[in-house]
Amino acid sequence: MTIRYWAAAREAAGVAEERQHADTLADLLATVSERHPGRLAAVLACCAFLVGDVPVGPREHADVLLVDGCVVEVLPPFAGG
Amino acid sequence: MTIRYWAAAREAAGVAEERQHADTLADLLATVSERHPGRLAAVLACCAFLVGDVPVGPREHADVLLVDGCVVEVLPPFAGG
Amino acid sequence: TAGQVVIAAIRERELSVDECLKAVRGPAVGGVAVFVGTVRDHDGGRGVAALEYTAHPRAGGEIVRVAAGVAAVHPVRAVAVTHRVGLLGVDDIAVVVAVGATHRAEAFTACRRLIDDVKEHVPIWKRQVFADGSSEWVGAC
Amino acid sequence: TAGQVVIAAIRERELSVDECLKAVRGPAVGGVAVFVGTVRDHDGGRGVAALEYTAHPRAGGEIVRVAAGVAAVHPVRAVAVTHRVGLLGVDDIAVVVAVGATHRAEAFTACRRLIDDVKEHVPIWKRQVFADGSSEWVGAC
Repeated sequence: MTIRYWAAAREAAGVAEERQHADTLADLLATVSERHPGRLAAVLACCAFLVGDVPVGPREHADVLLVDGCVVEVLPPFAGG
Repeated sequence: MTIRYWAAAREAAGVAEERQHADTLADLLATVSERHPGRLAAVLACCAFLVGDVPVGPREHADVLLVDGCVVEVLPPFAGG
Repeated sequence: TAGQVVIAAIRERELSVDECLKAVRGPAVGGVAVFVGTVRDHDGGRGVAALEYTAHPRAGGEIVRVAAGVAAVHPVRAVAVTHRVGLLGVDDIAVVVAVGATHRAEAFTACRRLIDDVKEHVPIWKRQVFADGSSEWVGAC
Repeated sequence: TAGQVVIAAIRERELSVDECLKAVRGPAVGGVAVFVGTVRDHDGGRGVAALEYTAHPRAGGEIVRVAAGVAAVHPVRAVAVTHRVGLLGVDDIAVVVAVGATHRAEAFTACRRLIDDVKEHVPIWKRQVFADGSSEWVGAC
């Protein structure tokens, strides 16, 4: 599936998006954290996530199953206004 | 002294101002209330007063002594905005 | 540093929201709260055609005193308030209050306080002209 | 009747306070509360030169949803909110919120709620560019 980073997450990852297979959201985040050492892991810790344009909300990341071809979006805390 | 009416007090008195001798504010108000029967007494009951441009505030009207030539102003509750 | 009273005035002519907004904006200001009071076409179920505002000669001094009072006790940068007198039609602007501050919380709090204080302390009255031609002084008990 | 969302939009171009004010005024409106968020020249003691706002594609839908939510639960006549994206300089306007209601209390309460909800629920981020050329995403923990 595709993981798309926004704002501070994009800056920490160094890329706007990348393809990466994983069974659950937790696995995905662990994998990309290793691939992009540095701030990404810390930033991911305070991000919200969309899977297939649906907010993950309070669900445990390990329980969020990912299907091939879906898009995962990484949204840092909002800072509008 | 001169008594000057504003807004609803002016409407109730039927005049903008008038001359009337009185020793205290209480006497003055009683006298003009008689002279202008109708709503004036009721309106005066909820007005604030200035004597010589100084707010009477909470002082008892009977204790507010009036000197000749001073100006007493009758201010209904404010309604700006 | 206390907030600055940039404008505090009673006006015969039409009021401008933009004037008050420009007066309180600035590089150090992050948020401006504005209140615009306008003439409604109804009150207490009756149709209103116009409002006539009258001010006591002391009103000019009082509005400055009230604005300075708010600017002194609230952590804001600048305040501006203009109040209209004369005969106003429906939807005309009767009062504009604007407060600029670093953050929105202080701007809102001071803005609400200022319009409340103006209504409470500034000697202005309004005569309501109803659609049926009758009229009455508002709040005259 | 619930309040009407007259404007709820994310904008690339410069925002207009007058646009939002006009959108919520009306004969039945007695008070309009407006909030204008602008770019400050400092934050946390550091000089700020610019702010760059970025919005997620969902932001357009979210800002409408948030505005409708406020209009539905507050006794107001009309709401308008516009949020700017792109690179803004000091004193530029980043957000305008305006609420028209019969009385000022409801206008203020709904206006504060709307700006708070926009900041909390609309997926927008801002990168702060400091005077020394460095920059950082605000609130990125």
